[in-house]
Amino acid sequence: MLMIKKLFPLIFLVLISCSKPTLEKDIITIGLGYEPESLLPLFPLSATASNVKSLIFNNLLKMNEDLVTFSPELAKSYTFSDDSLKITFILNSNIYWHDDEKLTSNDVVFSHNLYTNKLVGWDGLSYKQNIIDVIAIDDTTVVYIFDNKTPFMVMDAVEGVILPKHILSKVEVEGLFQSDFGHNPIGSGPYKLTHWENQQYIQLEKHEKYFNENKPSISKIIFKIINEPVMMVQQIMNREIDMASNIPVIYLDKISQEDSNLEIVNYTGKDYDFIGWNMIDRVSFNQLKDSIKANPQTFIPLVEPHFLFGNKRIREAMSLAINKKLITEKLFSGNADPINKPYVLFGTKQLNTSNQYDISKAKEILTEEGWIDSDGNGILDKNGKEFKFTIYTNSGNIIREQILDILVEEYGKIGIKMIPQKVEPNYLVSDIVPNKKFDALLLGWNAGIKPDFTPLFHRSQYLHPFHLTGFYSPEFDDMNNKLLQSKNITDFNYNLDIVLDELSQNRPYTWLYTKNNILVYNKRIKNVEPSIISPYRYLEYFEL
Amino acid sequence: MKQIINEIWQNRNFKLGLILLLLVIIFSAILPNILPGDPNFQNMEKCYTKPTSQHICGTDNLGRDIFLRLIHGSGLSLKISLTTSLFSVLIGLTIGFISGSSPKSIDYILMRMTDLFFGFPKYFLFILVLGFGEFSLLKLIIVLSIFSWMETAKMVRSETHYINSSLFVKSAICQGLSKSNLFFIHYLPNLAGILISSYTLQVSTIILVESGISFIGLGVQSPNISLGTILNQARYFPYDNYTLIIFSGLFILLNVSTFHFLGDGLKATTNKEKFQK
Amino acid sequence: MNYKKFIYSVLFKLFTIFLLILLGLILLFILIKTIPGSSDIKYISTAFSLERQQELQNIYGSDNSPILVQLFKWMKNTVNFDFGHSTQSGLPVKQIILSSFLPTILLSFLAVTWGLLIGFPFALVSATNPGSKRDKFITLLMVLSYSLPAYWIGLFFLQFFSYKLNIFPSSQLFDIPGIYPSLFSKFTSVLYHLFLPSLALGLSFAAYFYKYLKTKLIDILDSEYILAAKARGLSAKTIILSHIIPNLILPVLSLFSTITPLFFSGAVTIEYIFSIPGIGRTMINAAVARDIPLIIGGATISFIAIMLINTFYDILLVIFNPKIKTEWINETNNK
Amino acid sequence: MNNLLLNVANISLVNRNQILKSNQSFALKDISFSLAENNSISLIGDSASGKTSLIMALLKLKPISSGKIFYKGKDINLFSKTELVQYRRNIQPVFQNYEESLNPLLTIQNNLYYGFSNRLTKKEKLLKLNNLVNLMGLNNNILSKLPFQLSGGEKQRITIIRALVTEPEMIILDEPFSSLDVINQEKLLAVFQQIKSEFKVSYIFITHKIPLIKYFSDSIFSINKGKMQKLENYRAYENLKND
Repeated sequence: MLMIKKLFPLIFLVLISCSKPTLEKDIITIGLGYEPESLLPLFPLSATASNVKSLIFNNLLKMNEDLVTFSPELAKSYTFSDDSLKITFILNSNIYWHDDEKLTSNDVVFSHNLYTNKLVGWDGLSYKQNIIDVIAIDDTTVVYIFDNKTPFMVMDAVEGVILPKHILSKVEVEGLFQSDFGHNPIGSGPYKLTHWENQQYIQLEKHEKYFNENKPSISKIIFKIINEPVMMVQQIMNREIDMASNIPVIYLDKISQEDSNLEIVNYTGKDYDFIGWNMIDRVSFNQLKDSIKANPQTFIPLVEPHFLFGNKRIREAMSLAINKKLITEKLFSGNADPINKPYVLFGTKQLNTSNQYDISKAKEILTEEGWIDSDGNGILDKNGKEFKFTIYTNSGNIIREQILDILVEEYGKIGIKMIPQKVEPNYLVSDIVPNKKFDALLLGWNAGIKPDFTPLFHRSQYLHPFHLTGFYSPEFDDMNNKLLQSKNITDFNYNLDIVLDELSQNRPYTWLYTKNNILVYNKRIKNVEPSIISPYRYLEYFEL
Repeated sequence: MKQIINEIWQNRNFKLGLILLLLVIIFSAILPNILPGDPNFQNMEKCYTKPTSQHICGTDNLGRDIFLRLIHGSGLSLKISLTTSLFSVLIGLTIGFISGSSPKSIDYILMRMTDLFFGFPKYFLFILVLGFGEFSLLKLIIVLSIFSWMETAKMVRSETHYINSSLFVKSAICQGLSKSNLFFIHYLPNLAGILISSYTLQVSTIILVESGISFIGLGVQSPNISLGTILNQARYFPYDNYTLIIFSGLFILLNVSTFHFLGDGLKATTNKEKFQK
Repeated sequence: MNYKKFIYSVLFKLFTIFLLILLGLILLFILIKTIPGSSDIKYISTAFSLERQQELQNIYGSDNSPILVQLFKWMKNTVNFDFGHSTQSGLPVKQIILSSFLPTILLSFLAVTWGLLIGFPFALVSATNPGSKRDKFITLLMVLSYSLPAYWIGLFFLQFFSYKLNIFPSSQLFDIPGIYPSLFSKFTSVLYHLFLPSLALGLSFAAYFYKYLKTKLIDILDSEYILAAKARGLSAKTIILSHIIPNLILPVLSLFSTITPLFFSGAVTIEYIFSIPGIGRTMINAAVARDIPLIIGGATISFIAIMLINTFYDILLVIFNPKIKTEWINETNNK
Repeated sequence: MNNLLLNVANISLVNRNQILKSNQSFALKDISFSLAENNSISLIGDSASGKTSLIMALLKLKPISSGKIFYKGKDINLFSKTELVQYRRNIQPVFQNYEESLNPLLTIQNNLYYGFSNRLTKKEKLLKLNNLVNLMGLNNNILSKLPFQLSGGEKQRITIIRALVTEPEMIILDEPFSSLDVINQEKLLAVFQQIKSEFKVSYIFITHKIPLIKYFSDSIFSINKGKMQKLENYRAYENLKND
């Protein structure tokens, strides 16, 4: 006892004397909200993981911020053939992998073959569908051969980072996911992974043989995994980290007021949230799906509409009853914009951010459609059926959970009973959505660089889990086909507008908002320029 | 009977528990029913306010009244733990009694089963079962009770052994009482003390476990409120605002300590009774 | 003592433990089967869309064998310690789980140390002066620390010591790698980072230890050898060191065997709050990402570890206590 | 000679707790005796001589290691369940430790009530109960009391009543006079005699108070360390002890 009494202050002193880490010269520490699950580019990665991945690997070309043009990266130049069906890429000659092997056109061909291998199941496969073949002419020349002429040929060719043949060819395709390449990646990018401490840190170091003459000036980058947003705030204000991207908006005021050394930048994000309405009757859908298995085309018109949301007017009323402004202002402190149609990054970028909130009109529509509270229990009813529906969202998203809380209130005001359910995402995708067990869904999509609504709304994808709502409109399908067949960018933009208008008229979704990304960083870092593609996209140009 | 009640009444812990129980009943059973207002009502103009006369515990991240949420949440937490404990005590009684009144081989098997359940990493199995599929209160209650009956079973078993050897049971057997009569007339009344005290102690444990599971997001789901889910929100509070953490702590403290005191008091008296024999 | 019979009973004990583990594994398997879609997901990343997953399932082939065959396969894999690969990261489950055991065990070990450091002196004071004001005060204090869940204490510590006063780190197990001159400084850094979490957990252990040790101590203090020692005029320190503590070894050992499960899964909430990369945090993350192989592997490995550790405690208990040895042998013979 | 009621042939009972010791000890060893209807026997023995084990063995509450017990010529080990119940109802024990013989949480009425045959109506049961209480010289209001409110003597008499409610053919009395003064012993003896004549019961009377044996002694046995011996008269026991 006595000994412990004497020892205790000593132990305590030792503990306290561990000085807090201060920011070091030449090292940038970046807070990550989640640990990257893997850095293997072949498999679907979370946004966090692919941001880190982008520092380790390179594409052939780098997409510019306008999302249309490209600048050189691994390839120093590219040329179209005369018939516009071939693109020839000339690679830089001094590219080395992190293990000092030389990167050649064989690696490019190898990577393409991996990406298109059915066994891999790469989720960007649709990019490569137009490519017939990739041929290595010599060590630095690669030719991509295309089937059709589209505005997106370069984008299709350069999608997907280049992977090292000399390492991955030794691994069987089936075992790729389980190989340790995902945790010991060898890339050609400006930084190489040197240390990965489970759920703690990922440490990257400068790649000395990086091909670019502007070699990164910062020698070490440490990604620190901080699961709690509040901790992130605390650590960035304590100078334990230099940069953080998922700071809860409620802290932004506090940060800008209290800490003049921190800079907050606000830049456009890629994702948007929406409510998807189930437009078809579950029972009839499942019966028909089982009985007419062969061809969805034949039974789509036979499926009965949902008793509530099969009606376009009701969907309109449901949209009108949501105060999007309240959500964007309160939950995001204005760092999000209400949207009223699908969010696209490409082409027509101007958003219609008006807040179409009109609760009395919503009520009017519902009354016109025959929904009134005849038994006086506060819930609307029609033909003895109550206006009651279940909305699902994925668990683990605080904002969506809060939105559900808000919606319960708002719909309650006009006599609609909404039952919120949180389930984990894969249960949603594997059971609830394919069997149409929901009435409504609160989810978010990541707007692709190339706008394509086929998986979400086209009838050919009717049974695909991403085709959430059972939306079916022959007019839309025609417009969509026209969009995909556009020969050039102006044509594409024109058709895109028509498609967007058609969708916003039909309201299979109620589009809620698109949120801005926020990056907070210490002003000691210069040249910070976050990009819609990744906040660390230009990290190699950062300076201290 | 009077003597036993007297004895229980004289236990300080029990008396304290009773007084606290009064508070618990007021806060968790009466107030939620008489106080107007919806615990989920949001006033986005007033988020994170500190205690005022209007919101005596302040408001949370969606401008909801914390006090209203706490009394409703504490009500649900109590409902869950009261039912769960009931199930778990029933399971414990069944297993313990069968084990205590069966031949040694069955007794041995059942007791090793109990050890097995003791050995399961409870929280991981909660994660395994509750982390998937839709949430329902029933599922939560069933899972909680399946993994909390063991202590009751052990106590019931040893008490059953004690009753087995008592002469009144031997006499009753000689009088040809049927097994069910024997159980209801002789065993159950004598097990009652243990059952009640382990029930109350169980309630306090289950409140803690349930709030822990809800806290990590696997238990009660919104719009249902439990003390754990409320406390979970504290993680998003600005860190100079202690209202939520303090008040929800007080509520958990009140609920748990009430049943702890009651159970402790009951346990002490039932034990004493045994010594007197 | 009858040496042969003792060995026989130990073997019998080990055999029962083996059967129990087997039974536990079957129960676990049944639980796993209640998870929707658990048999479909093998080594295919759950980040894929369902359609892609199904395509891959068709390519790789899915498990449609009868349930008993599946059970047998699962048992076989478990015996071989093969739990498959995480569907999130592709790493072997075994590797992830074993690497996250270390922080948890360290945390729990520190917490138990705190629990004993706080619980034992309090129990001693209460047991030597039952009914005194000090006793009442300590009892009240311990009821408080029992009634406040560890995660509440943790949250409070975090808000006050980390956020407000900023004297303790709020997350991570140690500071940035590469800046440590020696292993020792890394170790102290770990201790520093685990200070608040282990104290929060330790306080709730302390209440439990206190209650248990108090009753045991009262028993010991009432015993005749203590009275005799007092009569011989031994000092309080000598009595504690030479009479009380040796007699506490057995109760403390059996106390430890009851908290073994907590060693693994009791720290879940604390790991969750303080972002400690332990087994609990790993399991929660796995649940969020629906990483079924990881969850199953985590639960199974912990279960087996708990059973083995408890057996170890049992054998220790027997070595320290001849009385239990006879009971054991009796038990064996009566079978 | 009356019909043979109980015939005990060479029963032994091994002490379970000491199974480890290589030399097995017997709680009972090779005990034989028989009892005819409306007859009584006395067993003399010190405490821990195996008396309680014998009672347990007779009632089949403890399994015997060897030997057989015949009831009306039938081996009790071969009894069906209902036969066993009937057998036990016919042989009622009155334990020495009357404090523990009553369920402390039930009223006296409930302690006694459940022993009656199911064929009786509730009214009949209560009537019989009252008669028995009066027979034992107790007040009727005792029925609504709890065991702890009763004096020792009252409790003892209640246990005797309980033995009578099943209308047994035989009662095993284990030290029935242990806590009574001489006057009450006389009274109780009278009651036993009355019961014997009224209900036609046999007694197995276990005691170490030798002077009382004469009242119950169609034959006398001594029991010591699990072994049994037939005595000519009770004086023989004195001699035995002095040996």
